[in-house]
Amino acid sequence: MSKKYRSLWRATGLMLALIQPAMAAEKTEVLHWWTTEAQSKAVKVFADAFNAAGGQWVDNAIVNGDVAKPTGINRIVGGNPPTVMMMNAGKQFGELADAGLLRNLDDVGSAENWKQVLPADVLEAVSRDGHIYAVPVNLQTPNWLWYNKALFEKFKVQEPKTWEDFFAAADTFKAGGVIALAFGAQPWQQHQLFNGVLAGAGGRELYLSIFRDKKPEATETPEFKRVAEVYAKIRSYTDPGTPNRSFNEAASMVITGKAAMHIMGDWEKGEFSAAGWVAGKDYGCVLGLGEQNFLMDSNVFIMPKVSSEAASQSQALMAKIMLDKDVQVNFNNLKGSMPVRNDVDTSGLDACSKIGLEVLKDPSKQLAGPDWLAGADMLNSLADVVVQYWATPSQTPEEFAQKYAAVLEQFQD
Amino acid sequence: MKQRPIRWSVYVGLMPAILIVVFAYLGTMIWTVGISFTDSRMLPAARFAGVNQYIRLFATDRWLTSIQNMVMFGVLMIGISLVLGFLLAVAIDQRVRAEGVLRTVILYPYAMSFIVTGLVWQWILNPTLGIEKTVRGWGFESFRFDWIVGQDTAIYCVVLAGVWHAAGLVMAIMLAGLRGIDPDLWKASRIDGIKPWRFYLHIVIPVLRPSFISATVLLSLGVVKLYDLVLVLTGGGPGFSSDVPAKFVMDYLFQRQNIGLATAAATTLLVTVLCVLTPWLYAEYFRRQTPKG
Amino acid sequence: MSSVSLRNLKISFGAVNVLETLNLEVAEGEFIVLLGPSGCGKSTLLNAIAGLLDLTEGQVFIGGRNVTWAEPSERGIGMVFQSYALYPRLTVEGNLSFGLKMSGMPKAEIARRVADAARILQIEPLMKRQPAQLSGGQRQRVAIGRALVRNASVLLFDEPLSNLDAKLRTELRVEIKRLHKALGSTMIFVTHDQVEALTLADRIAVMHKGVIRQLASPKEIYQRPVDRFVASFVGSPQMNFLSGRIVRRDEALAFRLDGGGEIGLNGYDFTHPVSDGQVATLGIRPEQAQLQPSPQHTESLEPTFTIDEPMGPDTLLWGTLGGETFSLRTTSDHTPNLGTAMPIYVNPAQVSLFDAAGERL
Amino acid sequence: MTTHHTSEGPSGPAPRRIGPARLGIYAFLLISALFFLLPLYVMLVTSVKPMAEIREGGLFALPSAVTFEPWIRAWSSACTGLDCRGISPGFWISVKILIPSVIASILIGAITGYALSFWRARGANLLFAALLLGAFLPYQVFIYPLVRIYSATGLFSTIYALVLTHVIFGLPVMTLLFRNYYAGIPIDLFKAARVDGGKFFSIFFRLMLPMSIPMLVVAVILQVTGIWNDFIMGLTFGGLANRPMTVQLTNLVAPTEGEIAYNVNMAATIMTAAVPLIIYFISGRWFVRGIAAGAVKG
Repeated sequence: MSKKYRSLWRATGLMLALIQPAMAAEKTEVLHWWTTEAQSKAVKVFADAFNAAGGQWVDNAIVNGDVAKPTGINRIVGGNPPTVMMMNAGKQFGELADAGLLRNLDDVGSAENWKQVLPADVLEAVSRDGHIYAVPVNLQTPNWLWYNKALFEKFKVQEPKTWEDFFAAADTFKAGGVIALAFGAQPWQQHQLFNGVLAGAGGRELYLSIFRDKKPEATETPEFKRVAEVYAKIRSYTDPGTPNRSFNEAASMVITGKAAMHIMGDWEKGEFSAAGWVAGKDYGCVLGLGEQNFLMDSNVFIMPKVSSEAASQSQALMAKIMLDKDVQVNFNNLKGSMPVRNDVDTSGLDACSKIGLEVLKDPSKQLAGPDWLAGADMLNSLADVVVQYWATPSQTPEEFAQKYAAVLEQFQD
Repeated sequence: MKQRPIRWSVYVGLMPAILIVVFAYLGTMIWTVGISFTDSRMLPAARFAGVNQYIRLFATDRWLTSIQNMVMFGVLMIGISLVLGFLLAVAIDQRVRAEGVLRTVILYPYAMSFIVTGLVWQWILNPTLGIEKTVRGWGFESFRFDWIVGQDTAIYCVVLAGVWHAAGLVMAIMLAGLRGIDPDLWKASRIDGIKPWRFYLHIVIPVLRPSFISATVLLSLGVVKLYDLVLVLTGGGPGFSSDVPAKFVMDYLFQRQNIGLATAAATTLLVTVLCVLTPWLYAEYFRRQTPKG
Repeated sequence: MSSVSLRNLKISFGAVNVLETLNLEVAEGEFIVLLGPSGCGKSTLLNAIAGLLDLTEGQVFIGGRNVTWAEPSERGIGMVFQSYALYPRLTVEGNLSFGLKMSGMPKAEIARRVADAARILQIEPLMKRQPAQLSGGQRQRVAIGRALVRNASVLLFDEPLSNLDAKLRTELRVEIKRLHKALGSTMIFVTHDQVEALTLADRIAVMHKGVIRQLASPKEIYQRPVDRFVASFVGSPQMNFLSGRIVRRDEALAFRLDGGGEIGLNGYDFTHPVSDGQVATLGIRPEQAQLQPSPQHTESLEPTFTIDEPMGPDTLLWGTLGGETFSLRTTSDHTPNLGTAMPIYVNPAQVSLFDAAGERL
Repeated sequence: MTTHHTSEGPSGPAPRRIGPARLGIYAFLLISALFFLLPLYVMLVTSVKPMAEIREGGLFALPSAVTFEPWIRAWSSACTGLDCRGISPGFWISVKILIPSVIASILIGAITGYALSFWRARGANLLFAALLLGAFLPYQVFIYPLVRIYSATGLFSTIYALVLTHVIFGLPVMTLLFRNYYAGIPIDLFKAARVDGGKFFSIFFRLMLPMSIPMLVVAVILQVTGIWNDFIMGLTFGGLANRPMTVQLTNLVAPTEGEIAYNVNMAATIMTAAVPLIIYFISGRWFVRGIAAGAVKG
């Protein structure tokens, strides 16, 4: 009989070996997708401060947010969560909170007096049913126009403030054989650009009636038509190599002087810094062509529910550290974004951040980012329409408006 | 009377397969189909939503485009690969010099992953880097070969890369088939004075029917699963003009966090494949099956 | 030496019944041949005895032990296959010892048994060779050897000779007969070759469509087949069948051929009562008729022969009788006139008569 | 399906003197060969050019100054995000995934094929049908639930998850391969082994497996190339820690900052293709047989 068992073992032993789970370390694992040089230097600020305060930071950086996010979510749902995980503010983590998978941070919030020190919109964006579920760590806007100062001087072009200025400048560059606008036609970049146009050329009211109120009829307005036309017109100022180009590739076109301008979020500064560029000297920045709105976006960290008391305490500590005044300044300086606290020393910020901060002081220029107002599903469906519009020069603004409205129609609550 | 003993060891041997079928295939399949009838978004939820996801799915341009692309890719890639592969096999079968080298050269792409295939063709087809740039560098300034950035043409780039990858396999299968043809048939045809092209058309192709079927089955397996190639070659773009169903599902599952819609799409694929497959599998493996001693 | 007893055996594959309620008792040391055309169920029956097939119903006893659900290796049997089924990549020695090793037998005992079998089968010089290096006859010897080393009390043969050429087949046939005499073990031998069956068997079981049609000694099978199937299956060339009727003639029975002619049936051993005018078939084996009359060969018929086939010791004559094919085997040297009708003579006690359903009368 | 040759060599009509038809055939073959070779040429040539030369001349020009520096960088120092260890970690991860996956999937496939071929088990046909379907169905049906199962069991992003996944999705073809192979083995051999006292596992390991060497070679080729070339499983289940080489390659070539180093990228691409290419070149005809055997036809 022993023979029988031996052969049985031979067959099943392998299966058993496969099922052995890998050992997971009981430390404070932080899952995020900040992996470029600038970003990881910024993350290190958090890590150092956390370790100095007695925590043990275990870095789990995943290159691509599209991979990292589902990985983390699956682990949370599967009951094997990271201790702390990066997220976008807004609706995205709502479903996790609703499912009772996230830790309520009200206790840390009230102890640290977040109500006073954080902008109301930001607090709103990290809350769900009046409870705080995420730690916002910065403020940024995706609708900066960055430009190569040397080229602007060479062609004697003035800094544009409106879309009309922009097109005039773009014509000059085009005529001079320089690519006017560096662009990467990846869906997220296309959608981000479009939303910038929506807020800048369409105006605050149109923007809110679409993302906040989800009104299909907003697409029938002349403002929307203008947005559609501006967006379509931008196409003619880009080069044929746009498909699938990443944002850093586009940034490098500005740096090398192949292209004059690039519309992108604050994180573009990381690329410029890496190339040794200085804000205001090598490159210039214009916030929100048109109405100069600040489309508030924020990176946040969520704390999944954990069973051990020690881990729970680490989470509280992490929340506290991330919003520490000094940490905020140091972190955002490196990250290229703005501190989310309104009571920190801003003297160390660069020229562009100062512009942003100035704009932020005016509540009428503050505009919640799309992520804060609408769910990912709706935004992605809109992005599909926008992407198709960009890729189909034969599509008229009217046709586009109809498709856009049809998506909004689907998401009436 | 003694009971008929159960041969446990047989079931122990089959246990991995049984577990895999029950849990990894059937279980997951049922789960996927089930979730497609809910309004799950980021998380699977048990809120029944009827066929809403399917209604939305078939109202989604991107899904319809991806289905259309899959069909187009399938027909073109299989068609061209079969024709090219067959012609290559016939040409090689004419006692050409350096046959071994030619065979090797034609087949090696099949050993490459779709990732490698996609990357290298992406470089070659990139207008600012590859063929277009090179030809312009030769002085033909107006030369255009920018299919990969064209809304209507990007899918042909996927077909091109697909044919490059698969034609060699068809050639190998066909060549084996040609070499298996009774040499007496050739002699008979020459005595009968049949022209070679007629002989190929009327005798060889019908004889090679099984080879054509095998090649078609093998290639069509790749069509439904087409994902990697599109991902690296065009990223589904420009826009979503070269999207395919597998990529659609993956995007909605992971990036878009719309599990309900993604599972509805996966279920649609599943049902389509089953409809095509079940009759064939039945005919192929079970109808003619006789009991074994 | 064990007896083998099959009781109410039934085997079906799905809806198809391969064996129908079959009973067979094989005595200790007996040589039984299962004979029948392909598809008659004889191999299925052998596999069932070996335990290689699951029974649908019924029981199998070997040596008085109920082995219905025992593993093949626990039944005390050895088996020889048509395709030899030698394990490739093992030497002859390896093939012979494979099963013994698997059962964990001590090495010395294995060596002794292998040596014995090799000696009996005269394959000692081949022990280090691989199956691929052996001739067909040598392979089959090794296959038999593999059955022998098991010291099995029952040996099963599944058409062991049909892959061999005619000369080897005869040689090995004799060898198996000698083996049976020497070992005295019970042997069950499946074949479709009637010569093997007639020469080897103590008893033959003629099978057809999953049923044993006749179980008897070779002599009885040949001379008194129980039905037309057995009569036609055994014997080469086939028995001549002539259709006609039983008639009463001068207070005795006679057989009147439809195609003309009549013979008296005096001396025929009827198994059933018959009636006047009953439709029947007359069976005459080619060697049961002769060209000259004798004291027993009294009844005559008049076929017309058209072809002669000299076969060495005897000659086959082919022709027709009343429109039906008729053949005759003769040792006579003088060739009859071909193409004209001529008388032949039969012994009524030797012929067979079958009723309309094919059963022996 | 097989590549057996008649010993008489090419069976086509005998060549006539070099006529137009003959020239046409050679021209067709030559152009086709160029088409198939083009990508390999581009990769090889570009991978040994300095960047300056690529900027100038595009992809197709022959290098004027050959440099192996891109190869060295691609292997050991090219950056994926912050990680500047080249593609070599991906290579070793692929190897780590490959070896147990190939062994386990072939072994389990062979046992299953053997059981289905020789042993009449209840429900075997059903099992076989389910396996066949499994070979054809799109992975997208299975992937998400599997992600959840792996997450819940802590297997997610471990080597084990990938090995298990390759076993799961390799099983149908492996089973079919071995089932068909064993169907060609005389059933008498199996019967003889049973009379000789063989049990399920002892017959498999002591008789069938040693007899399966030709099929094992085919299966190894099929699985090594298939698993090495896998992308979607590695991407979905490998997580950060266990990205196979294909996934790492896509990350590596995704431009991070500044100019795209095409020479490094192409060197990395060649390295990723190297394992299946080497298998192809050394196994030759077996490779075709292996791939064709995967065609789910016996």
